[in-house]
Amino acid sequence: MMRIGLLASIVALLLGAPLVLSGHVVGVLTTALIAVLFAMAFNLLSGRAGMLSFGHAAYFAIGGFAVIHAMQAVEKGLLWLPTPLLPLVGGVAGLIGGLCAGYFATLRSGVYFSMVTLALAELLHAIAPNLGSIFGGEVGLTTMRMPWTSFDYGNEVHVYYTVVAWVVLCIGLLYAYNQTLFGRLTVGVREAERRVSFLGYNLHHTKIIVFGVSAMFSGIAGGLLAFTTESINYSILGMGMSASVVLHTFVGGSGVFFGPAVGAFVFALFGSLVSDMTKNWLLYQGILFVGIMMFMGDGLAMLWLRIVNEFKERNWSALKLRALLLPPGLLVAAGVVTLLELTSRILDQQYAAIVSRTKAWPPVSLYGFNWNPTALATWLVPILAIGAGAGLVFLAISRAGREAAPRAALAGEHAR
Amino acid sequence: EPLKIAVIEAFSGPNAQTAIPFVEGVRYAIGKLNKEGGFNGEPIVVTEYDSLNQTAGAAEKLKAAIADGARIIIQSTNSAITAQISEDVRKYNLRNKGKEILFMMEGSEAAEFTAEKCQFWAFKTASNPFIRIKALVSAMKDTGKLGSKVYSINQNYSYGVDHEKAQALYAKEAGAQIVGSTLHDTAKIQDFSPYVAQIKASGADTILSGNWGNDIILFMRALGDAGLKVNVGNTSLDTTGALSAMGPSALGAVLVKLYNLEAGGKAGETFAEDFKAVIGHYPYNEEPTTAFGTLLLGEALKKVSQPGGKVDIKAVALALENVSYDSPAGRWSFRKEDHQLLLPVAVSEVSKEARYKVDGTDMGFKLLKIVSPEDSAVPVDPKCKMDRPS
Amino acid sequence: MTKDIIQLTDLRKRFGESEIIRGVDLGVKRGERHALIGPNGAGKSTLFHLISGLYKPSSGDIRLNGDSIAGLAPHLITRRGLSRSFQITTIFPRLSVYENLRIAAMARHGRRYALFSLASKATVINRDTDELLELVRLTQARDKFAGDLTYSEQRALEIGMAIGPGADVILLDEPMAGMSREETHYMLNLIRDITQGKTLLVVEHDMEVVFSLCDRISVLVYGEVIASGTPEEIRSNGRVQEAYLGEVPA
Amino acid sequence: MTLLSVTNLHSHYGKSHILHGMSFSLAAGEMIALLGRNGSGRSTAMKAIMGLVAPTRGSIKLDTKELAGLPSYKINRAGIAYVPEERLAFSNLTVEENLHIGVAAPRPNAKAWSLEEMYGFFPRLKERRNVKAGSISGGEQQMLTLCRSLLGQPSVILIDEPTEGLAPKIVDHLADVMRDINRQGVASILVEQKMTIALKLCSRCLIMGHGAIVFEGTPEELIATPSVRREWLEVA
Amino acid sequence: MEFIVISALNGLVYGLLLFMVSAGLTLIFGMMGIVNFAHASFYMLGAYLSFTIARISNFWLALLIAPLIVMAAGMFIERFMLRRVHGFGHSQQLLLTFGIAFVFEELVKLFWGNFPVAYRPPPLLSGPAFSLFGTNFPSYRVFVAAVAIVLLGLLYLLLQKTRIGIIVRASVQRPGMVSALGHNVPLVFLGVFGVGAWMAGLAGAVGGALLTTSPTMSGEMSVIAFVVVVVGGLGSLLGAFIASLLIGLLTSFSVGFQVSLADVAQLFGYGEQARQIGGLLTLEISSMSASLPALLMLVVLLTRPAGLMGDRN
Ligand SMILES: Nc1ncnc2c1ncn2[C@@H]1O[C@H](COP(=O)(O)OP(=O)(O)OP(=O)(O)O)[C@@H](O)[C@H]1O
Ligand SMILES: Nc1ncnc2c1ncn2[C@@H]1O[C@H](COP(=O)(O)OP(=O)(O)OP(=O)(O)O)[C@@H](O)[C@H]1O
Ligand SMILES: [Mg+2]
Ligand SMILES: [Mg+2]
Repeated sequence: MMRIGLLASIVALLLGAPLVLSGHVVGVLTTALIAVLFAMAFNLLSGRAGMLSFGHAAYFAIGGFAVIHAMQAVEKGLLWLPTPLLPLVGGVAGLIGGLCAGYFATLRSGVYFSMVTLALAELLHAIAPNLGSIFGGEVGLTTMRMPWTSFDYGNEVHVYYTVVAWVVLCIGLLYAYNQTLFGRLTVGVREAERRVSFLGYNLHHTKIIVFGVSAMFSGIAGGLLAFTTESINYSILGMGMSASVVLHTFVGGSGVFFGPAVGAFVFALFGSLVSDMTKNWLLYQGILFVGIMMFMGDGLAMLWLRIVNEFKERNWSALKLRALLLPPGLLVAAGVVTLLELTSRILDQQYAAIVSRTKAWPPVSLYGFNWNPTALATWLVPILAIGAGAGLVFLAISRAGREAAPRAALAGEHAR
Repeated sequence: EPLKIAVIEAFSGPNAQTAIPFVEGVRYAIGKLNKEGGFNGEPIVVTEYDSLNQTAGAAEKLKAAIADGARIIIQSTNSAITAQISEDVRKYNLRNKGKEILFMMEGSEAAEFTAEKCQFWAFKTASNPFIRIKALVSAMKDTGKLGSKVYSINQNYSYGVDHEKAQALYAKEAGAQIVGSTLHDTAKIQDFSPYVAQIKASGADTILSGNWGNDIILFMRALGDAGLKVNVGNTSLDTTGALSAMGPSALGAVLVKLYNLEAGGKAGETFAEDFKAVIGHYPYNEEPTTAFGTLLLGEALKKVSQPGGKVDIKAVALALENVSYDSPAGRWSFRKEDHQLLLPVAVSEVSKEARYKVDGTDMGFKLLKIVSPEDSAVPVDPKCKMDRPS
Repeated sequence: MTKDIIQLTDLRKRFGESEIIRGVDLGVKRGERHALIGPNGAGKSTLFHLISGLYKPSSGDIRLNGDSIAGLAPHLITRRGLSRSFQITTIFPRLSVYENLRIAAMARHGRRYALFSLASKATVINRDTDELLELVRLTQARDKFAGDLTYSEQRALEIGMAIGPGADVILLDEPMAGMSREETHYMLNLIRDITQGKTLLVVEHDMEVVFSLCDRISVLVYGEVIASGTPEEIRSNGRVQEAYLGEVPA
Repeated sequence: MTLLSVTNLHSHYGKSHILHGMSFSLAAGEMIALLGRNGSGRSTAMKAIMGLVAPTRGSIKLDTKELAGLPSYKINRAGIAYVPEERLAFSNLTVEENLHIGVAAPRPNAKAWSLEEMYGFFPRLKERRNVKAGSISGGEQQMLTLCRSLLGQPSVILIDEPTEGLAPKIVDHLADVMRDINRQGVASILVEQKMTIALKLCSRCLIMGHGAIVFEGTPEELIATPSVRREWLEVA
Repeated sequence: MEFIVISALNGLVYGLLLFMVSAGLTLIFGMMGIVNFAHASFYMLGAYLSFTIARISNFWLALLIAPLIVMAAGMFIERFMLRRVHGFGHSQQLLLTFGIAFVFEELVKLFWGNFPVAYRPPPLLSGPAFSLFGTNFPSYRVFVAAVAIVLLGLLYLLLQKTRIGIIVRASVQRPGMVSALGHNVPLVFLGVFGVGAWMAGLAGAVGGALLTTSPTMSGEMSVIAFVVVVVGGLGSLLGAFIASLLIGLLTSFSVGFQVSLADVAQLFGYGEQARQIGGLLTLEISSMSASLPALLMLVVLLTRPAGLMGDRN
C-alpha cells in the first residue's frame, strides 16, 4: 500500500514538474527519464536473466536510428504515424535487432556471453561510419518533430510529457513482464540454466526472447532520445553508452525492480549538475561508482530498502550505526574532493603558465576561499579530514562488528 | 539589454584537451571586445557550458544556454556536436521567430556545414579539407616539397574521406600522381608500421594525410622508426603534446593551418604578446582560430551596436555576411552564399629554426607560405541551399 | 503392449581415450520401478546423462516409447515424457520454493512462452504447484529461498522439480544420498507415491531402499550391464556380490 | 592423553544459533563417532573446529595451542585435516592436481603419507588421475577428498559422512582404509549415518542434540541404552 | 616480399607486446576468475610512471621501478577493494574493476594532462638494429620482443615449477576448502594479482615508448587484450601467446589487403552492381584492420567458445 502511494506520488511529481521547473531542468529530467528506461530495460537482461551485456548501446542506438528514419519519412510524407507514437518504431527495430543479435549471443553464457555482446557492438560501431545512408556519417541524421493535434512539439514540455508517458508505460510493462509466467521463468534462467532445459524449456529460445524484449525496451529508450533531440549520430554506438548503462544499473542495484531507475536518475542528474561545477566530474562519478560497489554492493535501492526495513523492525542499533557513519563519511568525501580539486587547479595548464611567468605560486580559490599551495596547512587540512573521517568510520565499524554475527566461510561453496 | 554568448564545449572527456585552446581564443577575443566597449554599451556576457562531449549532452546544454538568455552560441570541437547544435539552432529559430539565435562554428572542419547542412543562422569560421589541402599542396609545390608520387592516408569516416578526395584532386592538379591511398579505423590503430611498410612498398615520395590525434602521432613515429625519408603534409601536427610525442621524426613535416605565429611581422608579434599577456601562453595551437573568428563576429556586432538598443540577431547575422577582420596574416570574411569563411591559410614546416618552440621541445612551426584567401578558396558546394529570412 | 518404455541398444560413450559406457543393452518396462546399481564410477550417472540428453552417445540407440531419442536436446526429451533429478542438487537457489516448483509445473502445462499470462492468474498451474509442494512436504517452507533449505529439503525439492513437468518416466540419481534413516524412510514413501503409475529408473547405493522399492534391478559394472533381474535374483547373483555388494549384509 | 579438546563451543549462521556450548575431547590415536539426527549440527561442529565457521565463543585446543579464531590454513598447519560432506573436489583440476594441493611436508615422528599410498588405497583414483575432478563419479570424489586431506599429514582428521553415495563394497573398503589410517596414529572424528560402520570403527560415540553433546559412551553402552537411541537418533 | 618480411617482423613485435599485456590479464582471469577491466589501466599507469621516472632519472631505472609501483597499486586494489566484494561474486568484482579503470583514466588526465606525453625510447635503443630492403628495423622493437620472451620464460617457470597455479585455481572455486588444506588463500591471491599488475606495468613501461603514452591508451588496449584472452582461451598462457602473435600478424598484414566484397563480386562478374550498392560492399579489409580482432573474437566465440587453447567444451 505504501509502495503504491510512493509510486503515485512520484508519477504526480513527474507530471507536475514542468509547472514549477524551468525549461532547462525539464530537459534534464527528460534525458534522465530516458536513461531510467534504458537502465530498466538493460536490467531485464542483466539482473533478471543474469546475462550481462556489454554492448547494449547497440539496441538503444538501433531504436534511435529507426525513429529518426521514421521521423524523416513522416516529414517527407512517406509514412503516416502520429508523432507521439514514433518511439514505437524504435521498439520494433530494437526487438528485431535484439532477436538477431540475441540468437548468436545467447549461444554462450557467462563471460562468453558478455564478450559476444561486446564484439557485436564494437563491430556495429566500426561499420556504422561506412554506412552513411543509414547512420548519417559523422554529422549524423536530423529531422524535425511534426505537430500532432494540439501538441506542436516545438515546446520542451510537450516532449517531456510524451517521454513521461512512454517511460511510465514501459516501466509498467516491464513490471507486468516480471509478473507473467515467462517472467518467472526468466529468473530461473539466471539461477540454473541446466535445470531450465531439463524441465522441458528450450533454453536458447527462452534466452533469445528475453534478449529481444530487453532490446525492444532499450530501442524505445533510444527512440525517445532521438525523438527528444531530433537527431542522432553514430557515436551513440560507442562503448561509452554501453558502459554508462552498466554503471547506472549497478549503482542503483540490479536486484531491486526500481534499482536501475534510481541509479540512472541519480547519475544523470549528477552528470548534469556536477559537470557545471567542476571539470573533474567524471572522476567523481567514477569514485562514486567504485565507492558504491565497495560499500553497498547491491546498490542504492537496496540500501534504501534496508534502511526502511530497519525502521520497520525498530533496529535502532543498525540505524544508529548508519547515522554514526554518515558524518565521518562526508568528512572523508569533503577531504578527497578538496584534495583533488586543489591538485587539479595546480596541475592546470593555465596555472602552470602563470607559475612559469611569475615564478610564484599564486593562491587558488576553492569554495570561496583562497588556498595557498605552498602552505602546509592547505594540504594538511584535507588530509587530516580524510584521516580523521576514516579513523572514525573504522572505529564505528569495529565497535559494531564485535556485536554482529560472523559469516560462514563455506557458505555457498557447496559442490557444483 | 546585454548580449549573452554561450560557449558549449567538451570541457571533460576525451576531447577536453582539444577544446581548451579554442575556448581560450574566445576568452581572449571577448575580453578584447569588451575592452573596446562591448555591445550596446554593455559588456558582452559569456557563459561556458560543458557539452560532456555527447550530442545529447550538447543539446541539453544548448537548451540551458537558451534558457539563460544566450543569443549567440560558439562551439568548436567535435563535428558531431556541431551538427547537433546547428540543427537545434535551425529548428529553434523556425519555432521561435523573432527570438532567433546565432551559431558560430569556430573550428569544425567538416565540409558538410557549408554544403548540405548550410543554413542562414550558422557561420563557419573554419576551413575544410578542400581548402586546407588546396593550400597545402600548392605551398608544398612552391617550396619543392611535393614529390611526384603521393600516398594518401586518412581516417575512415566522412572527414577522412573528404581529405582523401581533396588530396586526390589537388595532387593531380599539381601534376603529382597518387600511387596509393588508405583509409584506416579512426583512433584505434596502435601500431602504424604496417602502413609504413605499405607506403614504402608503393614507392611514394610524398605523404598527404588528414589524420589527427594519436593517429598522426603514431604514424609519424612509425615513419621515423622505419627511417623512411619522404615529404609529409598534414593538418594536425600541432595538437598539444604531439610534437614532443613524435620527437625528431616530425622534423621536416609540413603543416597547414589557419594561422601561424610567425605570420604578419610586427602585427603578428603584437598579437602573440598580447595574447600571452592575457591568457598566459602563446597562441600556437587553435587559439587564433577562435580569437579571429570571434573578433570577426565583433566587427559585425560593432556594426549593429547602439547604446541601449535591443539585441537583434538577424541584424547581426546580416552584418556578418558583409564585414571582415584583418588578422596579422590577412583578411577574414564570410562568403554570403554558404557562410564559409574566406581566409588566408598558413603553411609551415616542423623545424628547429622556428621562432616559437612548442611543447617544451626545441622544435616549432616555421612559416613557409601564406596562401591568400583568394588562392585558398574553393567553390561553393552546389548542395548548399540556404533559406534566407525575408 | 508391454514393450519396453526405455530401450537401450548397444549404447556406447567415450570421453577421449576411455570408453565409459561399453555397449549397454537395457530395457525398462512401462510402469515398473527399475534400479540401476553398480560400483562407483561404473557409469550410472553417465548413463542417465545419455538418456536425458545431457551427453550425446558415441554410438548405439536410445528409444523412448519406441522412438529414438539418442542425441536429442534435453528439453525435447523432457517434452516426450522423461524427466530426471540430478545427483548434485540443481535448483533455483535465489527463488522461493514455490517459484521453483511453479516453473516446473508450468512446463507440465506447456506454458513455455507464456509472455502474456500473469503468474498470479494461472490458477491451474498454481494449484498444481501447491499439490507438488504438499507432495514433497515443503508446504512449510513455501516462501523460503530454495538456497536456504536444509540439505534434505533441497533433495526433496530436487525430486519435486523432477516430477514437476509431469513426465511418465522419472530418472532419479541417488535420491537418498545424505539422508538420515527416517528421512530415507520418508523419501522412500514419497518416491513410491509419486511414481505410482509411472516408470521409475533410479540409481541408488542404499540396498535396503533398492530392494524394497524396485521391481527390477540392473547392475552396471565398468560400463557394462552384468546382470538384470528381480531383487532376489540380483541378491543371490555371485558376480554381483563380487563386483558390488561385497559380503551380503546380514 | 588428550590431543584435541573442545570446550563450550558456540557457533552461529547469521542469526541462527547452531552450536550451544559443545564440549568434548579426543585422545591421541583415538577414533570417535559423532552421531545425531540430520541438522543436529555435526557438520557445523566440524566446520567450527576447522575455522570455516567462526566460533562465536568457546575454546578449541590442540595440545596446548588455542585454535579458536585462527584462520583455517593455520588450523590445518597445526595438524587438523577436514573431509567435508559436500566433498568439495576442485572440479576444474585433475584428480592428481587435487591431490597435489593437499600435500604438506611430513610431521616429525609421525607416519608420512605419500601419493603412492593413496593410489594404493584406491586404485581407481590412479586410473582416473588425469581426468578433471568435476567429471569423476560421486564415489570417486569421496575417495579423492579423503586422500587429499590425508596428504596434509594431519594428526587429527575430521571426516564428515564419508560413506555417503558409496557402493556397499567400497563402503567396506573405505572402512578398512579408515581403520588403517587410525592405526597409523591419526586420531579421527567420524560423522556417519550408517550406524553399523560407526559402531564398528569407533571406540567412543558422541551424540549431538540441539547443538551440544547429549550422550557419550562406548558403542556397547550406546547399544545398551535404547532410550538414548530413540530420543536422539531415530524418530520415536 | 619486402612487405611480407617487414610486416611479419612488425606483427611479431606488436604481438609480443600484446602478449605482455594480456598475460597478466589471462593469469588473473583464468586463475582468479576476475574479469579485470582495470588491467589495461595498469598498463597505462606503467607507461606514465616510467615516463615520469625516466625523466627524473633514466629509462632503465624507470623500467625497474615503475612496474613495481604498479604492482603495489595492484596489490592495494586486490587487498582493500576486490577482496571486500569477493563474497558478492565475480560480477561484482568485474564491475568494481570497471569503475577503477574509469577512475584511473581520469586520474591520469588530472595528473599528466589530457594529451599524449613524450615518452620515447632511450638514446641507446633509438637507432636502427638492422636494415632490411632499405627500411630500418628499430632496435627498440627488438628490445620489446626480447623483454616479452624473457617474461614468457619466467611465467612458465613460475607456473610449471610451483604449485601456485593449481592452488589459485582451486581457491577461486572453493577458497574455504583450500584454506582448510593449509594454504593462505588471501596471500596467494594477493601475490597473483600483484604479479599480473606487475606484468601489465612492465608492458606499459616498455610499450608506452613504442606506441603512445596517452590517456586513451588503456581504452584502446583493453578491448584488444580481452580479444587475446578470449581467442587464446581463458586462462591459457600458451593460448594467449598464440593469439597475441596471431592478432599482431593479422593487423599487420590486413593493412595490405585492399580488398572489398565488391572485388569478390567482381570475380563473379557482379563488381559494378556491388560498387553501385556501396556501403559494406565497398568497404576494404585494410580499412577495418583495427576491427578485425573484434571480428576474430566473435568468430572464435561462436565456433570454438573455449578459444584456441582453452580446456572447456
Ligand atoms: N566428462 C567426462 N570426462 C571424462 N571422464 C568422465 C566424464 N564423465 C564421467 N567420466 C568418468 O566416467 C566414469 C563413470 O562416471 P559416473 O559418474 O557415471 O559414475 P557413477 O556410476 O555414477 O558412480 P557413482 O556411483 O560414484 O556416482 C567415472 O570414472 C568418471 O571419471
Ligand atoms: N550455511 C548455512 N546457513 C544457515 N543455516 C545453516 C547453514 N548450514 C547449516 N545450517 C543449519 O544448521 C543446522 C545444523 O546443520 P549441520 O549441517 O551442522 O547438521 P548436520 O548434523 O551435519 O546434518 P546433516 O545430516 O544434514 O549433514 C541445520 O539446522 C541447518 O539448517
Ligand atoms: Mg553417479
Ligand atoms: Mg552434515
